[in-house]
Amino acid sequence: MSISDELLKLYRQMFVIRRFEEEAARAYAQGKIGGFLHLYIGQESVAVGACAAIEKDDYVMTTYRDHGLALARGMPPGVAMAELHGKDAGCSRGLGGSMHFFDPERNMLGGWAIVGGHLAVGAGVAFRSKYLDEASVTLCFFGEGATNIGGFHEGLSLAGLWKLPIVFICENNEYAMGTPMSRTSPLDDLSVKAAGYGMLGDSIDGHDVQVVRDRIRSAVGHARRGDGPTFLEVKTYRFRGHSMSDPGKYRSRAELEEQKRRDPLKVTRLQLADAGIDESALVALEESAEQEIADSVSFAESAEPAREEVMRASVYAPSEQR
Amino acid sequence: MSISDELLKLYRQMFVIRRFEEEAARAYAQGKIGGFLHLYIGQESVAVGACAAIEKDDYVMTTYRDHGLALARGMPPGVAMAELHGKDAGCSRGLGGSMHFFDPERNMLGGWAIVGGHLAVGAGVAFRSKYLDEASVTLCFFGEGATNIGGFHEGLSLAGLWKLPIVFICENNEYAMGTPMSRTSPLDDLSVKAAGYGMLGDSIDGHDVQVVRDRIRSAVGHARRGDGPTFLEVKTYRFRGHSMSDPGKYRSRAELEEQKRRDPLKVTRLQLADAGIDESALVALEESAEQEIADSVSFAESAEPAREEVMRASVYAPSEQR
Amino acid sequence: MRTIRYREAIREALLEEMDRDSRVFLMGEEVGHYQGAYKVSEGLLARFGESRVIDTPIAESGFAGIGVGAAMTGLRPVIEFMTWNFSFVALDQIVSNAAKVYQMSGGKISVPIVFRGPNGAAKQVGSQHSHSVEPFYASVPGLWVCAPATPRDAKGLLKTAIRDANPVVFLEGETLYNVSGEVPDEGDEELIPFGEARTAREGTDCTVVVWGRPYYETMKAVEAISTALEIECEVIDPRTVRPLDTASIVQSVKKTNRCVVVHEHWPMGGPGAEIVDTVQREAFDFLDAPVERVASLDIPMPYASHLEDTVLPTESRIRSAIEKVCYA
Amino acid sequence: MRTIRYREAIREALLEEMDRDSRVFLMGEEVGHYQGAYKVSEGLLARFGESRVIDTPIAESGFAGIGVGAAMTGLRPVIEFMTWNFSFVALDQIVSNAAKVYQMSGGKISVPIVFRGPNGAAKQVGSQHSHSVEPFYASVPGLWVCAPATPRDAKGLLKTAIRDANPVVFLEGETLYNVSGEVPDEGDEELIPFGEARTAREGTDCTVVVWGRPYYETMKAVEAISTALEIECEVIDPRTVRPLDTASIVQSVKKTNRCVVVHEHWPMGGPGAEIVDTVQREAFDFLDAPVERVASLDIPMPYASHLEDTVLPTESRIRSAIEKVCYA
Ligand SMILES: Cc1ncc(C[n+]2csc(CCOP(=O)(O)OP(=O)(O)O)c2C)c(N)n1
Ligand SMILES: Cc1ncc(C[n+]2csc(CCOP(=O)(O)OP(=O)(O)O)c2C)c(N)n1
Ligand SMILES: [Mg+2]
Ligand SMILES: [Mg+2]
Repeated sequence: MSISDELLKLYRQMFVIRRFEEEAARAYAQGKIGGFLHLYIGQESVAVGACAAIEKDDYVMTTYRDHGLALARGMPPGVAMAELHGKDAGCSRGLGGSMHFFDPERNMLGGWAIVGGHLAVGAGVAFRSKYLDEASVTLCFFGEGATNIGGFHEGLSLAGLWKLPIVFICENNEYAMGTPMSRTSPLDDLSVKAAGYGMLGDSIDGHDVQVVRDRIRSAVGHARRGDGPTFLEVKTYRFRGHSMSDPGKYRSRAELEEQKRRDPLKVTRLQLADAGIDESALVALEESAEQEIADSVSFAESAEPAREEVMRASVYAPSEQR
Repeated sequence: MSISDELLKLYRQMFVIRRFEEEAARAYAQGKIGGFLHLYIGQESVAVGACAAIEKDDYVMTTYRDHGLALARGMPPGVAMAELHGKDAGCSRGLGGSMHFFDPERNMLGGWAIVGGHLAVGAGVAFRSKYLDEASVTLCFFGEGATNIGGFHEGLSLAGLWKLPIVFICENNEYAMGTPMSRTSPLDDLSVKAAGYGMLGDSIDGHDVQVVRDRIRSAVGHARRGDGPTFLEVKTYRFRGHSMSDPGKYRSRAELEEQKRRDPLKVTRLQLADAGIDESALVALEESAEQEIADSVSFAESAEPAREEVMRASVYAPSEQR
Repeated sequence: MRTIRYREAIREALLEEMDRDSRVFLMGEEVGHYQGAYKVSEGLLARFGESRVIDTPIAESGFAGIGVGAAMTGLRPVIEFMTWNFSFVALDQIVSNAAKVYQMSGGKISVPIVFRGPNGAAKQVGSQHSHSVEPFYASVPGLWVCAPATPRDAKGLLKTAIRDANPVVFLEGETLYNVSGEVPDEGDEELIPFGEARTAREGTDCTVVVWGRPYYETMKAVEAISTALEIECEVIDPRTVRPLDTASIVQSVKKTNRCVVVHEHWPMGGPGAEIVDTVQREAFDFLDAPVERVASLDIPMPYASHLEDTVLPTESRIRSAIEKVCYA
Repeated sequence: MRTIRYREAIREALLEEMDRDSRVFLMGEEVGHYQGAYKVSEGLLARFGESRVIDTPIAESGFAGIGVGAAMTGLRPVIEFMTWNFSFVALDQIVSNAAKVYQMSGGKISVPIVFRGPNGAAKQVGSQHSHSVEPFYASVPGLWVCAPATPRDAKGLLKTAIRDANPVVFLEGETLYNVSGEVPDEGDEELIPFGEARTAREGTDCTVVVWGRPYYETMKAVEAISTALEIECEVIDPRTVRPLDTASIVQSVKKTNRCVVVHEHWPMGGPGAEIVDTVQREAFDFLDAPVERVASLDIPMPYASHLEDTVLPTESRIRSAIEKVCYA
């Protein structure tokens, strides 16, 4: 694939996520989606860049802000949208909802809603790779708000000690709900924490999908070679509220506008134009993506609701022959 | 007080702790003490040096290995020994036992048996000092084995963020039960962790009580001035098993003998001799300490057993007039 | 009497107690600048300042522990969990530390602390965010557990909780925050004692015990059944599940000879089963039918709205249970 | 049949299952080089090596989480808590993660994991180290909870637990480890299914339900009462408290018309109260007396030996309860 072909592909993925999230927001406003809805708008470059850096056998997992990662990993938008609509065709059969996207076929292992709760789980997935002597690497995403909690510490401690093949990707979008990082950490650069776990640490700008991809690729290589985990702070920003119920009063419109100038979609679109891709090609790509999202909405709306039998059968897994 | 007078006092305290622990071990072997018994033998310089660095209004708290700190803080040996014997005259009225020494009159706040569980509690005590604008500082002790657990991380994170007046004293005695630190941490120097919490960190040799006292004094000054906490690794060694049930097979006799050459009591006794204190004075001091310990044993043995009414009345505290 | 929302009742209790006693402070995620994730602490930061209304990082075990240390040394912390689901990462602080210090210090150090926040399901927030935590905390001696259903009880119990010398687990409810109800007028201070049930409705045919959110489903069910079948239920809300006012419950059952217990926590154990145990033991000769329980189904909470409705204790399940014990 | 200790029964189950399935590994504090804090895993490191018998730092939530991740992706972890008291810092991993993944992934990802270690009081280890955790974990759908009293049950249930596709909370006991009992001969593999009670003693006068450590006090009490008063108790050990074999218990009560439930966990709620709830509901017309319970006193465990004995369920308290329901 040529460089601009690959970049086009990444751009399309980011565009699909952006439009998916916008349609999800609309459906939420119409009451077709319930519960919490945490949008990934503004952060698309992180999941897309990360997924471009890994292989099919590698694993990914993240927080409740999980639509972008699932889509970047290849989940069909219809399946994702159906989950938000509480439908049986959803990736978690309508039982999980927005915060719990799972897609084991694509090694997308959730969708976790307890801050810090999945970091050790991610380390466990990486532990398995090591146990079975497989080459797969795990990417574990979380927000900067998770860096003060015990789960973060224990996940990183064990991964660092045992040199597990995992990359901890801290998406620093500057806020944890309404709280800016200046009020939750004495640090400016979170990657300083890595040394305390005997692992590599780095802090990068996340607005350029190629920068993200390249830096994560090298961290993945490090892990795959058995050299241990990396703690990577990726500086990003969310354009919407924490969830749909958050009006975002804690930041100024000026701040938001300023940030939007670095919108990762804009950044990449400009790079594509600079690389000689012409506007009509971009528009065509965007239109096909629009169509895909529109189809996902109709699919979700017309799908069958989540089923009570499935719910009842999903408390305990059947055990294999003893 | 002259320098050697003070050192004599510290030596006597260390000697009292050593002999207390030896008598406790004997009583345990005789079945007069039950439960877990974690001895402080070998680490006396840490608690004694630390308590020499603080004031009456300052607070101390530690793990289940708490006899040394309680005695260094001034708890009468008889009260401590009575607790081990499950007597009503014990510091926790026979309800707490070896692992839960409390002495609020001397600002000795336990005695905690969940690894990492008291670090945030210590931060809370320091929080109170700040809240009330009091000058008191908290010393919070724990083992090197506690540095991987979530409670450590959260306690240090909040203390660092809010610049609470506390000194975290990590007594690195090389083992957590039977596990040497080389198998639980990729680090050699734990003080590296401090930077991740935006606090001062240091690592010192703990066998010389004066070194301990002086370093902690400066950390306490830092905290008292409002400049925030320090994470201090104090390198020490325990001469006995983790608890009475541990035969200590995980280390060689040679290692133990080597370590005993740096026995803090020996180190200080030599310093006293060098400072011109003559042997007879030291022997006299040791004899008086022996007597104190012997008295503590008789006191404990003849004291009244812990009382059922006290036990029943210690589930809920009576509430003040509403 | 005035009518206010549950949210405001909690806020008033906090405000009054913080006004009354400078040792009381509020600490938790988003309690200050954000005014509370559910706007419970609206205005408190402006009134009391950052030293007493304290936003924390996401570190429940850390700030719960800070509360314990502060309480041991004389302050009176109110620790907010954004929801009680997040208390699980801090459970050790509550169960092993807060509940134990008084005992393990031989009664020398008390821990006057309140842990509070919304309990139970909200609406479609999924299995990790929908726990009813009574079975976890009510089993622990050393803790008190309050679960008020009405604004008046919420206010009066929270004031009592803040003045109590022991750790209190205070269970509110996201869907309760918007409920309106009467509370005493300003200046009429009311402290509701722990361990005193409230008789929400008098009746002669069946005792229904309920607390927290399903109180409202229950009230609907008993009115419907009164109209339809002339069965008159006596509804008893214990308000605190530890201590539990077993005397009032037993007394009522001795009158009605029938009993249904309704709760949102899962069926296995908890205060729900405890009440049944007490009733069958202390009113054995008075029971005309086995005691029935209506609980959430024994299933992790699903996301889809219609399935969530199936799992929660519904008006129709409550009604069926009452009919069953009344052989109606 | 051979006679071995409970400790060895656990060890044999681990060894056989690790031999059988290379996906099974053991992880926890001091399980390897130290051979287990209570010597349960003696020899396993030598046999299986460091890749399968894994010593951890003190980080229960971390290694419980590692287990969850490994189980989600096909391994079969056995996670040892040095004691169940230390599971409280990992409770969120067990309750919010292990118990939820299968459900929240829509049944796509199962979590075949065993969490095991000693439960309950040991001897004079104080209030932070003496928890009986059944009320915490048995309330949670998505978990199984085993609490074997005998070596045979311990071995057979642990083997079943390791092969089960779901998270299992496996409660052993420090004071049980030295208990001896019969187990099948080598080569006679026995898997004991979950949810099937064992009738430890047949009798016609009173059903006594008990699991875990107080099983032994109970057996002493029922023998004594048989000799002294010719009251013949039927002792039912459910062995697993989730799932709970209510059918066997109810069937027995229908025969004896009386029931006493004995457990070490605190009185409020838990499987103890749940069993009473079931019995009064399903055997209502058969009961000649209220169901009685014998539990630990509602008090944090004190250190002093004579007080600890007062708090735990004693033979004499069990005997009194049986006499009470038999009006003897
Ligand atoms: C243990 C825990 N505490 C609190 C919450 C509530 N909560 C959900 S998201 C969130 C903020 C997280 O911020 P951050 O980690 O920066 O991630 P972001 O939402 O910015 O992606 C909080 C406090 C939770 N889910 N889990
Ligand atoms: C959370 C928790 N896990 C496990 C234990 C059991 N335990 C008690 S002490 C100990 C070792 C602690 O070692 P370290 O922190 O180095 O302190 P030391 O005993 O050497 O003073 C362990 C594993 C515990 N008390 N708490
Ligand atoms: Mg963030
Ligand atoms: Mg140590």
